[in-house]
Amino acid sequence: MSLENIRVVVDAGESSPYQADALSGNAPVLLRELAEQVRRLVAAAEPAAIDLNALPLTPADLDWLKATLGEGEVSVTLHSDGESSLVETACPGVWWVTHHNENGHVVSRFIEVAFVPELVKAHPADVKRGLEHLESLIFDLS
Amino acid sequence: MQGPLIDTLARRGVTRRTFFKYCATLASLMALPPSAGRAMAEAMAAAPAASRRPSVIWLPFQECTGCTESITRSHSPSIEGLIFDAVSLDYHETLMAAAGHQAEEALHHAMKENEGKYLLIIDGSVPLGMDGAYSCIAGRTNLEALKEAAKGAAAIVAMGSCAAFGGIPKAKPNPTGAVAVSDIIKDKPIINIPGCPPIPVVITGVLAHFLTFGSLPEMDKLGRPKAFYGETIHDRCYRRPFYDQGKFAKSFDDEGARRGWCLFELGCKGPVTYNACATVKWNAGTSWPVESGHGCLGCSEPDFWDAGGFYKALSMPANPLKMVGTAAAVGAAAGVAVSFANRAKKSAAKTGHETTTLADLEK
Amino acid sequence: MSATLEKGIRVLKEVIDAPIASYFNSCVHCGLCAEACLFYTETGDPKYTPIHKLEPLRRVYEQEYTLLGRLAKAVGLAKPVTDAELHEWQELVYNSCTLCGRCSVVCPVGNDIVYMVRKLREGMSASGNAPDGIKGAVNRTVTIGSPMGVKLPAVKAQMKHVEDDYGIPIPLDAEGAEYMVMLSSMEIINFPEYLGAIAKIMHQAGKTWTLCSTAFEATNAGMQIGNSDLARLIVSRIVDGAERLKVKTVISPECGHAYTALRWEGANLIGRPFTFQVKHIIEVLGEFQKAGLLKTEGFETDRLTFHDPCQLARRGGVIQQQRDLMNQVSKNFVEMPDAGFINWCCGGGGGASAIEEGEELRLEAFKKKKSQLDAVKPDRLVTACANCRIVLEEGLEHYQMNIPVVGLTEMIAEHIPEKGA
Amino acid sequence: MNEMQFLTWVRGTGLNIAVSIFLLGVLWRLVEIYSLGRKKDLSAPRSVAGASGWNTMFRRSVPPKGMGMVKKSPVSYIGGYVFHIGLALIVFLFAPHIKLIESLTGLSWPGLPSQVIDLVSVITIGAMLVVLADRINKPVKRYLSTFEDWFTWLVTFLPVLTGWMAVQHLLLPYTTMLALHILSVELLLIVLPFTKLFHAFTLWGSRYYNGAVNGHKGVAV
Repeated sequence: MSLENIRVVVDAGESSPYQADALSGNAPVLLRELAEQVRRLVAAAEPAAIDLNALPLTPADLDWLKATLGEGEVSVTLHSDGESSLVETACPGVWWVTHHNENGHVVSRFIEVAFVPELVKAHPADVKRGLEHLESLIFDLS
Repeated sequence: MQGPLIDTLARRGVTRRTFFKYCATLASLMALPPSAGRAMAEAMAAAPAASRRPSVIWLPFQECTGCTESITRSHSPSIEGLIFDAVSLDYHETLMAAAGHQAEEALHHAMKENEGKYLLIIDGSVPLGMDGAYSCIAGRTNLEALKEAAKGAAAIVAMGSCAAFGGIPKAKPNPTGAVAVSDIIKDKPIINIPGCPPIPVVITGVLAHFLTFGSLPEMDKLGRPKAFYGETIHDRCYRRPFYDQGKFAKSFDDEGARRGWCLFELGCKGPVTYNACATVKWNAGTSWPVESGHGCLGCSEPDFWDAGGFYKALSMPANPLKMVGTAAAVGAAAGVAVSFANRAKKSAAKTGHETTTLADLEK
Repeated sequence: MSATLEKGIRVLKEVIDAPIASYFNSCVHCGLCAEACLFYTETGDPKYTPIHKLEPLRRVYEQEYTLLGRLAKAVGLAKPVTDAELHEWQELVYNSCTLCGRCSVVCPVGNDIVYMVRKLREGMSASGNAPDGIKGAVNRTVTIGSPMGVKLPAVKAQMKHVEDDYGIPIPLDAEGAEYMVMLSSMEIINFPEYLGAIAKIMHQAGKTWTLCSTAFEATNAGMQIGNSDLARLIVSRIVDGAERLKVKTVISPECGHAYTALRWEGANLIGRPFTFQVKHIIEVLGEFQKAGLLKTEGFETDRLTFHDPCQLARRGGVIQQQRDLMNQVSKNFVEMPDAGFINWCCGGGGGASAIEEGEELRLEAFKKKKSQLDAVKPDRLVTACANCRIVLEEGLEHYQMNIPVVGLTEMIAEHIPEKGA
Repeated sequence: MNEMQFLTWVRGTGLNIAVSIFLLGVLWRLVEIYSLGRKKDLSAPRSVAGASGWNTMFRRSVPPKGMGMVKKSPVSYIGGYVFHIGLALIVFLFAPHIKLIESLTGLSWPGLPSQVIDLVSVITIGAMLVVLADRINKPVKRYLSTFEDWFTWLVTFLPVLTGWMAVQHLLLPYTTMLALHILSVELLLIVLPFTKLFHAFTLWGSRYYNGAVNGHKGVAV
């Protein structure tokens, strides 16, 4: 018997006994919370976020929330130690943020309330470094 | 979000965004509000130049270096290790280049320079047997070293189950007389990060918290950070529904095991083990013991080695019931003895019977 | 003048057996037996809870026959049973217990409580704590021959009356007769129709029968007081008589406890099986009925109901026969609620009717029977126990209920066609 | 002693002591009780179908027919049934309990889903509280009650309560609650042979005797 004969992966169907299609009823409340955060964003330009992993939400809750918030115009993908996606919802200013690690596992999930998520913006220091790089490119041309 | 740490990271190819993302995830794992992620990122990034970074002294006692392995061999050493770039790791035998007197000198220098401010990390238990002779460094027992180092520490991190609870060295019959750090040091804040080894992100999380807020995170009764040790493996286990349905693997290669049923009957200690394995997992979220088909050993709990055997279900007797046979025999013998006494008493009563006459009805 | 506490305890030690031990260990104090006891249901006083009536017996059992109890007794932790306590318990063990056995039927753990009361009475009587009324009855039975002081001449006078009235000879001491008929003194004094009824029935059935000059009294006050020695003395007269006359069957009269004493306790009292059978008159009538030997004519048309004597039905296993007999001679027989196996006692069984000071309680308990009767409103009440009959009559009179009580045997006999018809 | 040591102690030494005392007590008491024997009944038996000790052992598990007993004491009957059946379900059909029984006896059978056991536990706890209230309220029960009655109620109640609380993560950490649960069961085991709880064993003998004595007369009790 070779090593390959030993099954190490359990049957996916059997091993997902969670009731993925069951709503906990916790999701709709979040919409009110979001509305409050968006109001503050408009009034005081104060960004906020909701940590979805910290809340008792089922996969079905997340699906419901995502579908309800819809998809907006902007979608940002960050390639940094695993992919991160920052997708604007149909409500501008509300972003659906998912962080994956290098192996593609979701490590954290947030709903961010911001004009542009902080993570998307380039940092002045980085921009400065970019400028240096640009200048070196020009220097190479001459 | 600027500072020497970011530059160091940048030189290693870790971008600012990666760091930010890491901190956000760390905060989420620690059940801190999302804003804490940014706070942690900024605090760490703003850490001053090497000479003025918070000093960390890591003392290894009776240990196996597994805890160091855990953190240094984690999936992205640059990230998990970055925490150590935010601090000045002034003494760590395994990692430091210095040796012998030079190392000792570094240790004493750091302790003197940063008195009252440094963070002391201990891995391994402290042997008290034979006056502590079981484990000595530079001719001094671990006990002496611990007491000396603890004196000037701002806080102590007991890393791994040995430092936190005595761990495997303390397992019966505990030949070295091993004890936990908290058994010796009573006057300093101590945080326990048990596990054999502990989950890397727990270590970095605690360090990040200390750096960011200058304090240790909220702890449970056993001095463990609540964020990671707040719930049992069992309660967060993806196999929990099988437990509730009464579906159990009966052996490691039966149909139940292949279907991923609950491992309770195979001795899983998940129900009494507080740790974050089921949510954080190991090896970059690849898997964890139960997902790999083996029950939880309960390694982050005190005395897990002596908790009745890894392959015995929690509801089973921890030890063979040795007295039972004797007790049954004694019980039966007692019963028989009483029955003889009873028979004697009854027949005496019968023998003493005087036939009642009418007169005998009156007093 | 020699009854002592020590004697009582010694007798209790003698009679405590595995069933009693098992029963006391099984009791969970659920109190359900109270609901089955008419002395509790009619008074609402929890002291009448059947299992509570056995408290002294329980303590003797624990202190004498359990290791822990013995230890407790040895170190002085156990409360010993005292004479004063037994005296206090007299009311519970005699006045308020008719040995009806309802409690034994309901106990969920299966305790035969009446079995234990019977045993406790051994100790009560041996310690001199039996009620005077029953003592008197025992005294008369032993010295005169019957609890009511009836002697053979009185019986002979009765026989003469019956012979005159019915023209049927009453055999006395007829050796080899199939049946030896017993009487209860109440029948001799209060219900003389019984003997005539027997004569008519036997005559029609063509059976040989006899009375016995040395054993005509069936009742056994020795059993009621709970003294096996005296009960044996009394029952031995019957055994001797039956064996002397070589009869096949002894017929216990319309009396509940006489049946129990003779049918179930007799052989155990004398320590060997009987050489003859014992049957209650109702059983015999039932057999005659089945065999076609009991021919009657006409029917009672008024509303009749039947009171089951406890010792005959629940404690004796004779339940269907009396109903078949009722239906043979009655058109309008109705059952009371809780009839048959679960019937409520008249309130005077087990010797209770002989206790003068228990009368008030007895009448209080009679309210149960009253409510049963009120539910069916009969014109007459039929029964098959002379003691029940007396107690019922007293109760009915007290509550001013105009319901005559009749014996089943005499009622049957009234429907037997006159000789030659 | 920390929580894990406490748990390991109750699973090991504690269990050893408790099961030993239980077995010792049961054997001793059974021999002590039944060795007293009884006299042979010399009267001629009347044989009637259904009238025997064996019949009564089972028949007495339901209320007597036609006596209206359930109506007279509904709490005793309904509460009693609910908590006895509940206890039986919990003890014999909860998977971890089956595992314990298997490890002690080698016998095993399928269990019920833990949610069902959870529901049964809540119902059992409720029934036991109602039964307790009945003991306090009902004059007869209160009159008969001694320290032992209250004590054995508590000793029976604690395992159910602590077991349920452990599963529900109430009040104390699971490890501690589980240890307390096992400890309470051990207390129950130790106390059982020496209190009225021993009826669990003797009621079979009592019913047998009652059924046999009356069955001899042809009366099915």
